Amino acid sequence: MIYSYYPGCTLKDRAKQMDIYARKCADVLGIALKELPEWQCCGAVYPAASDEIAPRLSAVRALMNTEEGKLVTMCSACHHVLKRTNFDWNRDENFRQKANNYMKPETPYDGSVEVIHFLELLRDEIGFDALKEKVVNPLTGRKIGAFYGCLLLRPGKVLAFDDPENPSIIEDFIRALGAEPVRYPYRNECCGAYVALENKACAEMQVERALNSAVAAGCEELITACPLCMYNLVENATAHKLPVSYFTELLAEALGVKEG
Amino acid sequence: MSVNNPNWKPKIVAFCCNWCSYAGADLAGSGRMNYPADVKIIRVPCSCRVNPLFILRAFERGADGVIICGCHPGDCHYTSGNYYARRRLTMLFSLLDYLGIERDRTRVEWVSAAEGAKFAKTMNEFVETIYSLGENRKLSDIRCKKS
Amino acid sequence: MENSVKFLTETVLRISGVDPRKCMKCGKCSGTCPNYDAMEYHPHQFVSMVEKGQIEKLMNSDSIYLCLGCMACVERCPRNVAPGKLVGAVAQLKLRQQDMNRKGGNDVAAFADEIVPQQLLMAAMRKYRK
Amino acid sequence: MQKIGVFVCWCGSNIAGTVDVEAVAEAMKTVPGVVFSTHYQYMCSAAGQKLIADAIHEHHLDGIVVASCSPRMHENTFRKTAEAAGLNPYMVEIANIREQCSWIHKDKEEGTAKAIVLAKAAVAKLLHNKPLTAGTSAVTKRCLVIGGGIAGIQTALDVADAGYEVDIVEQRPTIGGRMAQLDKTFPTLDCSACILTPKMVEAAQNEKINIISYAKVEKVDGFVGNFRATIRKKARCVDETKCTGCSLYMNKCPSKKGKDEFNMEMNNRPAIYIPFAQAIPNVAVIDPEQCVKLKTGKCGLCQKVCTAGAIDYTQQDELMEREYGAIVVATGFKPIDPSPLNEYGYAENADVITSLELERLMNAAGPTKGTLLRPSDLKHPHEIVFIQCVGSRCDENTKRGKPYCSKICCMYTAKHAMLIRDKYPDTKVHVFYIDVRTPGKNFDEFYRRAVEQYGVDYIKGMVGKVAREGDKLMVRGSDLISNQQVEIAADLVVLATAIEPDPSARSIGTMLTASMDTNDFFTEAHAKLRPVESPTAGIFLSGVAQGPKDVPETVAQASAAAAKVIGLLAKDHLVTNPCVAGSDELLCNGCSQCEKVCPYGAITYVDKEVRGPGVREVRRVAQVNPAVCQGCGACTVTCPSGAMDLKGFTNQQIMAEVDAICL
Repeated sequence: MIYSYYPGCTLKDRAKQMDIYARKCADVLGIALKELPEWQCCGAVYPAASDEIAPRLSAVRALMNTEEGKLVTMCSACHHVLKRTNFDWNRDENFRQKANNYMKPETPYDGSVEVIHFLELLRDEIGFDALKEKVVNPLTGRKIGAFYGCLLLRPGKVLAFDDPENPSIIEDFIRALGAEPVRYPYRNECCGAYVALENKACAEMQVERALNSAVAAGCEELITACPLCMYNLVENATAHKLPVSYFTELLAEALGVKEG
Repeated sequence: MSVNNPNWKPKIVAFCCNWCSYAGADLAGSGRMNYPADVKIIRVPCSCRVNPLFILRAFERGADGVIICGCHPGDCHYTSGNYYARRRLTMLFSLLDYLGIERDRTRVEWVSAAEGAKFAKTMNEFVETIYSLGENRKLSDIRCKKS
Repeated sequence: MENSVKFLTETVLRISGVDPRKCMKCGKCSGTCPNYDAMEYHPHQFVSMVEKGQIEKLMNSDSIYLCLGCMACVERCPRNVAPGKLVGAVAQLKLRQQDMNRKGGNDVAAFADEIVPQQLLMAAMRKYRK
Repeated sequence: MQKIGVFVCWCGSNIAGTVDVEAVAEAMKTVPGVVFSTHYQYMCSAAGQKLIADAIHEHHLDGIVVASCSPRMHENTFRKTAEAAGLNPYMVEIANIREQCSWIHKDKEEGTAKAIVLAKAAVAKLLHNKPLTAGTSAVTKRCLVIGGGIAGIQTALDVADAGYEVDIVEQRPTIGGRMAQLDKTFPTLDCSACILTPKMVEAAQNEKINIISYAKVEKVDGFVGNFRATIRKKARCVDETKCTGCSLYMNKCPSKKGKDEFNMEMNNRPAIYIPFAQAIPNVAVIDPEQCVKLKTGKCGLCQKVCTAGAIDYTQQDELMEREYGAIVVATGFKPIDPSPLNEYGYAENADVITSLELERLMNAAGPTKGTLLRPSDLKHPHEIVFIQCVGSRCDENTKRGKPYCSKICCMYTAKHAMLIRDKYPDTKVHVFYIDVRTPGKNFDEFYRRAVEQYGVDYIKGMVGKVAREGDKLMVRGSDLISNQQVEIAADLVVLATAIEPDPSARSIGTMLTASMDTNDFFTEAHAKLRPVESPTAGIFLSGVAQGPKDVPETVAQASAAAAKVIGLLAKDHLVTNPCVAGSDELLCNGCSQCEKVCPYGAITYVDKEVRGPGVREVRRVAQVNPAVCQGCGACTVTCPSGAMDLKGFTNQQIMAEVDAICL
């Protein structure tokens, strides 16, 4: 299977591992991730105002350049921005018109691309049962908490990724790799990264709550799909500290392709 | 969209079943939910009482749009009347389409007795659609037109 | 740029797509807001103050920069009001005023170090300046 | 040429405010056929009706058009007026110029023009009206009550009291419904069982009442006065006539994994059980999902200990057909499942419970024998948080719950809080609320007692997150009055979940062709004036099936429904609707299409000698049974030869209306 792939800015640098491991795993799973040519940053935040057209244009370009029908994202934020922009494109005539006027594309984007997160690909296209079969190095005995954060889940109706109040996709993923998923109440709350630069204390407070919740429930390590969560959970941890890794790293470990 | 007459007001006939949609229209009224006066309602016991001939007659006599409202599927007071209506009208609409009457000039909508707001919304939308389509000239018997 | 109460209120309502009249004043948004204590005005106050046209007060408060953008209030609001979208819209309106950047490009760039992820810098660029 | 009179009603300012009634009356004078036209302030008043009667006499009218409110309001009034004045009641047409004109338009000119068109359409139709005579049909003097909760029981008792037979069909093995699960009732704090069980016994002992438990209505045919219902009585594998309710089997049954539905599934029960001590009928039932004998063929212990020989593993479902004159829907409610609103953590914390679960935890017959212990570790909770409006009052687009107020939650939460503070004074009780709604006799006083006398801490605001931390539940919410976000370390969290109609209601509504609203509550014939009747004749509404209610309201409505049933059953004959189909034998080609579409089987074909101009031969022609026809008109449209028509809504009449509207 060939999928178009949108790595996003951070996966080329600070979150390199997430990208590297994803590619290795894709090889094992028989998936071709075809990186979009000349992609640009997705914009990092979905604009707060519906009349902001320009901040969504690079996302539209990514969608327009997708040839495979499905565009795979790895980073929570890219997933969020691309999916919401795609949603807008198919529902907001005004946005579509203005974007087209601005970009003047030869053939305007027809709205047909489906944006999926790599986790959705694992769940819906490969299936966690099939994934389990491919595990050569089961992570038996490890108690792992999923940190969903906010961007992956909300707004639930637009992203349609999982139940925003009671998600299970990452837990099912952890279980497929042979480890024990640990559910804890703050797994779907915000890590506070967006204010980390402006107000470190606020970010620290969110991280403290999340880690406290995870530790109390018995998590020994956390995984995430978001470079912001990763940064924040590690850099702004105060009282509690837990090892945090990207979900692709865990996957690579279980599939036996982490090293080399 | 040739609206020659600037004072043109559309003529819209709404067939409403007695049990759901007519009651829904009453509810829209008691809730003071506005919709244009161009809509005139004819009460029928059930949407299945709407003979395709009534609709043809309406267009012949100069109607610009015809809407048929009935109980939601499964909720028909007479158990199955709305299913008959749905089947018959689907056939009729494709015939009308063939005759050159735009598909949007006819509509079927399910409105329950509790859905006053839906009734008003439906009528507002429908009238707007008819305005955008303009005056209907197909089928209409010119002898019937007031000059 | 025009600054009348009417203009500001209408703009916020338009660009946020929020209808504050749907609010039933239950306080769910403020009960769920993870950054409540840091904010001068809380999510439910954004809703009622926008409805009353007190946009300038909100624009001049640091609360608009303290919203985490996590959408917990948007997801959990029982009335589909989406208070978080109002916070974002007021912040956006502030940026559109002349010389109202929270931080300049160089200020944001100064945050760059070996660890801060690019997307956070990018987000800051978007959130703090025009 | 007919002589038609037109009567335009002002309805005070309701019509006259946006319709120039005088102009309408004036315009109607020029319409062919109209010989008299006038307007009056309140046409439905005694004086207005007299005005109509006088005009009928004076102008020898043979038909009248009343331009007024909806025919759903006053068509009958004016038909009676006409009849009293010697006119056939079906020579009356109503032009709806209130609900469908004056109330929806603001512009007077536009309203007036439309009113004239509507009145003209009514005249056009009336010109084709024919006098109709209503027939009669017999009434089966028996009533079916669907649902055996307090609503169904009360209706049955009242109907039986008037001397009519009543069947109660209850889907569970016992009657009693939700009220049987309650511990105490507000605002008097009566013990719920103490006031309910005597009613249950009374129903069981009343010889006019037949309780058909563990059963469901599968099919209903017919019409008011003449319904025929098929009832499936599920196999309980216990002979009701033999079982003594001894419960000897209880300890013998090896299967212990059945969930105790009566205790909200908080504990297990054996495969053979009686739901609760006061169950009626006091007869055991075997759960086929859990019974070892039924699943594997090996066991039979209960049969061995049963001295009455009541156990019969081979029992089959039984289908019974019964005839009824009236049907009462008393299907009740259930609390919604709050799991999707998982910020409250119901799905993953045993100590987050619903209010109905709390009722069972506080009840002496409940899983903890009435001692308030929290489910996870059976410890006494010392700090309890109640959360109101869970899944109520939600915008429909959020998909987070119901758009309506569930009405009973404010009061039962005050009750719970008060009872807990009374019994366990060392327990702190907090209530997060949006509004406290107490419109009922002694309700607000009751709530104030909870606050002032029992010190219940009411916090205005909602909860955003419930998170387990160790053995505490951290409840974070807003306190809007003190403008703070608060966090409470609770031992138990109780959710006042919204109530919704019992899941069986939807299929019953479809079966009865009784209309329902978008929330699956049954719709009443008129929201103010006919609140216990369905628009479908012969169907009556009792209890929460119609909308959220507390016990006293339910009982009041149940008795009201009974009064309506009695009024119906007291009649020997009902006047039938004369607006039925009829076939023109000369035109009928004998194709049988109409017979196939008739939902009532009202059309039969007979070989008959047909006589007409130049015709005299035996033909196969359609015949409509006017007592069975309900007048939907499906046959009229399906008839290829145009032989079938519907009285009161003939092709000619409707065409005339179309013409009048379009021209």
